[in-house]
Amino acid sequence: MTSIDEFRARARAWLEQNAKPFDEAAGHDGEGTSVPLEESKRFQKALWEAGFAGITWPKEYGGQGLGAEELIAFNQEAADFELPTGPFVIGLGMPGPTILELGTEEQKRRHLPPMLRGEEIWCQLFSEPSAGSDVASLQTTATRTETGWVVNGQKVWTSGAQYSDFGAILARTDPTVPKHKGITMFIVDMHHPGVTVRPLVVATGHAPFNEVFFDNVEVPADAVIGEVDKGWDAAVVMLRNERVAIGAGGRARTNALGYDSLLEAARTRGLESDPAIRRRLALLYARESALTAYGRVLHEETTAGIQIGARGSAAKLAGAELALWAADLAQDILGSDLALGSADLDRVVAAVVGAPGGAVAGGTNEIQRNIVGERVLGLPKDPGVDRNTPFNQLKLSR
Amino acid sequence: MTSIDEFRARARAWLEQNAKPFDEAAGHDGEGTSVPLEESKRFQKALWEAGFAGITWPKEYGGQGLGAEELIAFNQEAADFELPTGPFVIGLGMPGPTILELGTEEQKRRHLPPMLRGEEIWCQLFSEPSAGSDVASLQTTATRTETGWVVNGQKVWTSGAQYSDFGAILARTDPTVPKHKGITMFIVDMHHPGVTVRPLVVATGHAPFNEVFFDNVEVPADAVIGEVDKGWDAAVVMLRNERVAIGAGGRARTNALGYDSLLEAARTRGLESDPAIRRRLALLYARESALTAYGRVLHEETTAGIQIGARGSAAKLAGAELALWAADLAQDILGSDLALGSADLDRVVAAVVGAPGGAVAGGTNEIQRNIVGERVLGLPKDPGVDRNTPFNQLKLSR
Amino acid sequence: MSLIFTDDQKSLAQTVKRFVADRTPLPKVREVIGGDRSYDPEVWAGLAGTLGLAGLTIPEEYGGAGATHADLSAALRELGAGLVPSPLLACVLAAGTLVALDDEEVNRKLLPRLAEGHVVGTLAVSEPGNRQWIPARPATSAVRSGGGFALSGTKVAVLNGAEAELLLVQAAGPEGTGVYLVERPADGLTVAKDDGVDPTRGTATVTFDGTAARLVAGDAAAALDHVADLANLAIASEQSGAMGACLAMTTEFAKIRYTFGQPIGAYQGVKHKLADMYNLWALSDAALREATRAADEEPAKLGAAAAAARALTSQGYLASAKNTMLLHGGIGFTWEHDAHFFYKNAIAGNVLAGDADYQLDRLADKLGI
Amino acid sequence: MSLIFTDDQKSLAQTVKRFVADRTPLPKVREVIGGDRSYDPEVWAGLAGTLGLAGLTIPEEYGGAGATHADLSAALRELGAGLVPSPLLACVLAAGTLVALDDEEVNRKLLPRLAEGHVVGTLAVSEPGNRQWIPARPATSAVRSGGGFALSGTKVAVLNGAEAELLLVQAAGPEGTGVYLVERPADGLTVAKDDGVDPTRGTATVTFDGTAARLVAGDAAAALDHVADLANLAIASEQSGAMGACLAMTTEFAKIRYTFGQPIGAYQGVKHKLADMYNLWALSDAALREATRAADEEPAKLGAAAAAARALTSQGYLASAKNTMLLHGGIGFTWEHDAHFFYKNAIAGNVLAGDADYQLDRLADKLGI
Repeated sequence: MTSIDEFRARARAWLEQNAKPFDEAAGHDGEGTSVPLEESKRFQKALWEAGFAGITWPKEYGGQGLGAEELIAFNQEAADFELPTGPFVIGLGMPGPTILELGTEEQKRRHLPPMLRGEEIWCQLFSEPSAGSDVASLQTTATRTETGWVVNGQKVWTSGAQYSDFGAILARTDPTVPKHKGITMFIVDMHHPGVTVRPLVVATGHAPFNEVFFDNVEVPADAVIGEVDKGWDAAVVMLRNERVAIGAGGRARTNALGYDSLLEAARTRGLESDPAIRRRLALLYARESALTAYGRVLHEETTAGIQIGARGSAAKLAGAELALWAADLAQDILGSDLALGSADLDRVVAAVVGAPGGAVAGGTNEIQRNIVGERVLGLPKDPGVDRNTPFNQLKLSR
Repeated sequence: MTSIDEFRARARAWLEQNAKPFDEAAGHDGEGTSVPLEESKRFQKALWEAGFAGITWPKEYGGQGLGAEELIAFNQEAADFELPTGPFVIGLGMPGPTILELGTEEQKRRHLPPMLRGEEIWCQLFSEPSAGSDVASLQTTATRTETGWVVNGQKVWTSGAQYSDFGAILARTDPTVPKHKGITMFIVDMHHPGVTVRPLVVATGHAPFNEVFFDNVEVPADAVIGEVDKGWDAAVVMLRNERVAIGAGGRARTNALGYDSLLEAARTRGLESDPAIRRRLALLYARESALTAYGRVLHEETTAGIQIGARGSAAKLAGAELALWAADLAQDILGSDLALGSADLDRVVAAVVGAPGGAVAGGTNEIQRNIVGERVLGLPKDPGVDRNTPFNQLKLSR
Repeated sequence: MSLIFTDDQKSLAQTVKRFVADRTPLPKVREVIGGDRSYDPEVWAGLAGTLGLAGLTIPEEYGGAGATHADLSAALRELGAGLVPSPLLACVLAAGTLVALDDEEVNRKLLPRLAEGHVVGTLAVSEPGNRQWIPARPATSAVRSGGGFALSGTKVAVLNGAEAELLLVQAAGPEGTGVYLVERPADGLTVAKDDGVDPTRGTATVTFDGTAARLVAGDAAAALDHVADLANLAIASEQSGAMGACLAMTTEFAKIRYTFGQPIGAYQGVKHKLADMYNLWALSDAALREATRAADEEPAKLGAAAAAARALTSQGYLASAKNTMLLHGGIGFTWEHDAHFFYKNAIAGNVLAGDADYQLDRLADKLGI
Repeated sequence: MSLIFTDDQKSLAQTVKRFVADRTPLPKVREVIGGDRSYDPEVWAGLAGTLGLAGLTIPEEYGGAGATHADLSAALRELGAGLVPSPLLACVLAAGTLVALDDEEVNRKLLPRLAEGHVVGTLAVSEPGNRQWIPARPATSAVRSGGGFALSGTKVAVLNGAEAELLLVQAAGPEGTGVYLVERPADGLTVAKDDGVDPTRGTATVTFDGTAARLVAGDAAAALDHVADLANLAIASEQSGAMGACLAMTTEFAKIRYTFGQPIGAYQGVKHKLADMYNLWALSDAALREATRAADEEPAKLGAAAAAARALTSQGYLASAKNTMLLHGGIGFTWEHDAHFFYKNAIAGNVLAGDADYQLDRLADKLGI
């Protein structure tokens, strides 16, 4: 038995003892956890104690110091279980790796271990009402004080802000230079009295995100991640991780617009033998499998040291387009049940209504197409996109 | 009986005596006439003598001096017949109306009557190898001489050049000003020894167009249509007519990718009762009918004095998209017959292969979408599209 | 008749548009759909009475205005553009069914009340587990009882089923399939409002358990077939208006929303999608004009033309509403923005009174494929 | 096994690519397809012999290289990218049929000759008027005659039917459906080359009239079902390569073609279509890698994976080739430009060895829907 096989067996054994097997029959709204926060924290701590949190992170910051192969092995085994680790996904997926790459030694020692042990939850504070795809046009400001900085502004689309302890925030620190050059990334204490979190209700009627308001929120000088006015570089690191995470979906069994779910919906209505529906279900399977395989190719290339570059955007785009396509199929399968409503359909209906939101989150399809066109295919940049005008002379949304 | 009804009855009677009824069973390649040129000329002359050529054109230039209602009535009746007037469509549809609007009194008296009588055939010489959608970036030059101008350059996609007597050509007369401002439109004698016409074979294997080379072709000073360096204004008049003409198609029975043709192809293969094919045929009918109705709306609005503006581009775009969609349906109906080939399918196969060409002719779909977006919806112009740089400083295709 | 609007139609459309803007703008619609009733009775009184929409196409002999289908279509476009919750569609279909059946006695009694808008009528045809909008063989049955009939069965997706006082119910009776009239209040009638995806459309499931009913004389199959055409015309009209609203809203947004230093409408990625939305709207609206023209002057062509128009508007609206959400980015996905109401209305409208396949099958039938 | 290419596969692909560029670039292909034969025998000798492609996946015991399906796929991508006319596909399917049937005597005699590329073999299954690639019940019949069989019937879309010396023919025989071997020259055999839309693919209609044949022992149904998977792998490989070529050609053009003062690739109208073409290629190629992986190490998953890959590459290639023509504008529509050869290859490839519905039905079968 190789060390990988051994690791895998150990993970499997631990999961079988400590996690609930995945239950296909159970409802999965796909919009955050329905598990109490304390239980999530307890589980994350146990995961860490068993040696399965921060698998690829260095030991000195609480990680396990292992390789990508172990991580893949663990994730493959974990796919058969329900892990109540939702609240930690953002912190461990985005701010965590960014601090690991760009943070000071002190930041790493202070923040990474409690993140891994489930003691502190993080959120990411980038998007603003007038700065969506064009994150760099953000208007939240951080002004220097004697001891550090004071932050004012509004963020939006923030997952988990309501229970987060810290956030990684982008703020404008110099409005007189081009927009990418006057931004800084900070660690902000979400418990500061100037921070107000308000749930953001979306089209589905749920509130999976928040608006976050910053009113004279002080942050110390050592809260800068990376360098002052170099926040865009840090953001690029973080957004790269985000797009890979979003696109990697594929045949997740929790996906209400996935093959398994829609096959079931068709069977319930006796439609699985309708030739046209049957072919569309087959095509859905094919497209899902292709997306999974593409994610695996990117993963294997990363493991083999091949740069995947902007191809994470290709995966994100493909995932969003597939969801929109599957939403059309879902509608044709559900037929008038959509108009009538019924409890067993809530998940699918919410997913149909939510599909455009999924396509927009993390950058619209248009933005992803631009990224694929320019950075993967090497096409010329859009004419008229000006990277040199000082921020305070830019035209912004009215 | 109103005068319109009377006119209509007279037209019908004449057509019944002089034209062949439309024969659905006959092959229609849709790519020009299969009738000898002399017969076309004879027919056009008879049409004129009977009072049905130039229906809306002024009497002093050989027209009938009637209104749009008479023209519509005639066209409706003519739809049931095969009129061998192909070689005259361009002249009467584009250069003719342009001369009528912008030409000198002398030009009108010299050129319009022989055009109507079928004695002289015209072509349109705009596109160049490096100036397709962006016609104004054309590189053919006209240089002043003592007596007029001398033209050098190459045109492409010219229908009917091989039998044309005259052409309306755009040439650059001032390269030091922005591209739209240094162009002039001329009447050029296609029999000049410096004019070389070469057939252009396209993807279908046919040669419905030509390349035309101009090598020191002299044109007299009075051959300018409109004003010197104002040729772009004349071109806009002419292109507006072109787009309306191309988009108006709809349910033409000669259309190999039309409902009638594809229903027949499905019936031959026993596929018309396949539920999915049957629905797609129904949708084809719906889309064709909608395009016909839209063309009729534009026509009625024009008649009622309402400006249709750039909506001709919407119709052209819709027609091109419909043809591409129908080409997909045709392929699914034909199945492996496409690979095998058979004489009775040649028309449909040629139309499938030709569909992308139809979408490109007269401006790509992207150009039409820009026109609809900017001129119909009032969206801002593309960033970076520069209308002010002198032509000789512009970046052109390598 | 022409395919372009008459001055009267323009004026009617303008009047309705103003009414919608003044009395039932979208913030008001949000309040209504959060409440108990599926529409605002005062708004309905205005639409039916003041504007005369309830009786617009009812023949003059029965107290209506005897206007054309094209006239009604012009008004419905404006209501669709404003997502106005109202029982107009239900009433139009109920009145249309009665006119088509032509039971003189019933018509004399009911049509004037429908024309005035004093009573809400609706049609109950669809049944659970049957994907046909109008079942070929309804499971709902009518048996003789006293001097009339007693109905038993369940009808779904009944427009304004919770509020309608007159229900025209398709049922299998002793002499074949017929249309039966139930007047509320009635015993043995239970109504459950649907909790469907579109909150602007108040449909309900109606269950009959020995409910007293009267058989409306006339050719039920022919009348319901004609009513399917009327439903297609009416729904296509609302959808065309709603598509136009989506297009206008998104075009406006594309002019004022900046990204990367340019209004987003300057980028072809947005501009070309809007051009496609324009074409979806322009062509399906042209098909709708052709269908109302056929309804008014060439009835033999109505079936195909109405199904064609409906197939195009339903699909076009769904695509346009989806793009409205997508092109608005995150903002369009918030509850606070109106885009999702259009999207949900398009989703539900696509399967209302027959889904896309139903319309295309109907079109193919009418074309004789 | 991994989904990323091994060094050996990269090196094989590079060798084939160089061979194509040197020996059979597109101007050369134009000459070949204008001629009488459907391929250039010298090019075929190079591919089969020098490069060893004919025997690549034939087991070593029969003179082949015993390489993996992923290896063959890497080579076929390059041939697809160059639209190289060759009987390789026909030979791969013929050899695959024999290996799957496993008639020891026949294999010993024929496979080494196929492996060397000294003989061209092909599979004859499709029949006129039947939309199934492999008919469930072939109309072609085999009756006992002398020591062997006599075949009668017509097979269509036979790859390299005009040139193949060995034909493996599906026919209904005395003991059910079997695969019969016809060796040319043979009496009662007529071949008519197809005049199909794609000049790079030399198919033919083959008619048997009492043609002498030998029954190849083995489970014909199972073998042909497996060969359908091999056909899907091979065609998907060619198509993936061709899609990549379309993408590269159009991307390059978008960088150097200027309109309105900008390279057309700077406009989102072009850029976004190219991004979509990239995704069509990247995802269907990933599906293909998964399918060759299944073929090599998880045969139970091959059927679904191969049909899925084929459905995606065929549709993706058709869309990409169409966009290649559209994005090249008028230039792409000229005979002189290569775009139309890809477009025609995509059109014909989409229905080769089973059309889109056939593949999706097959996938649904394999998934147990």
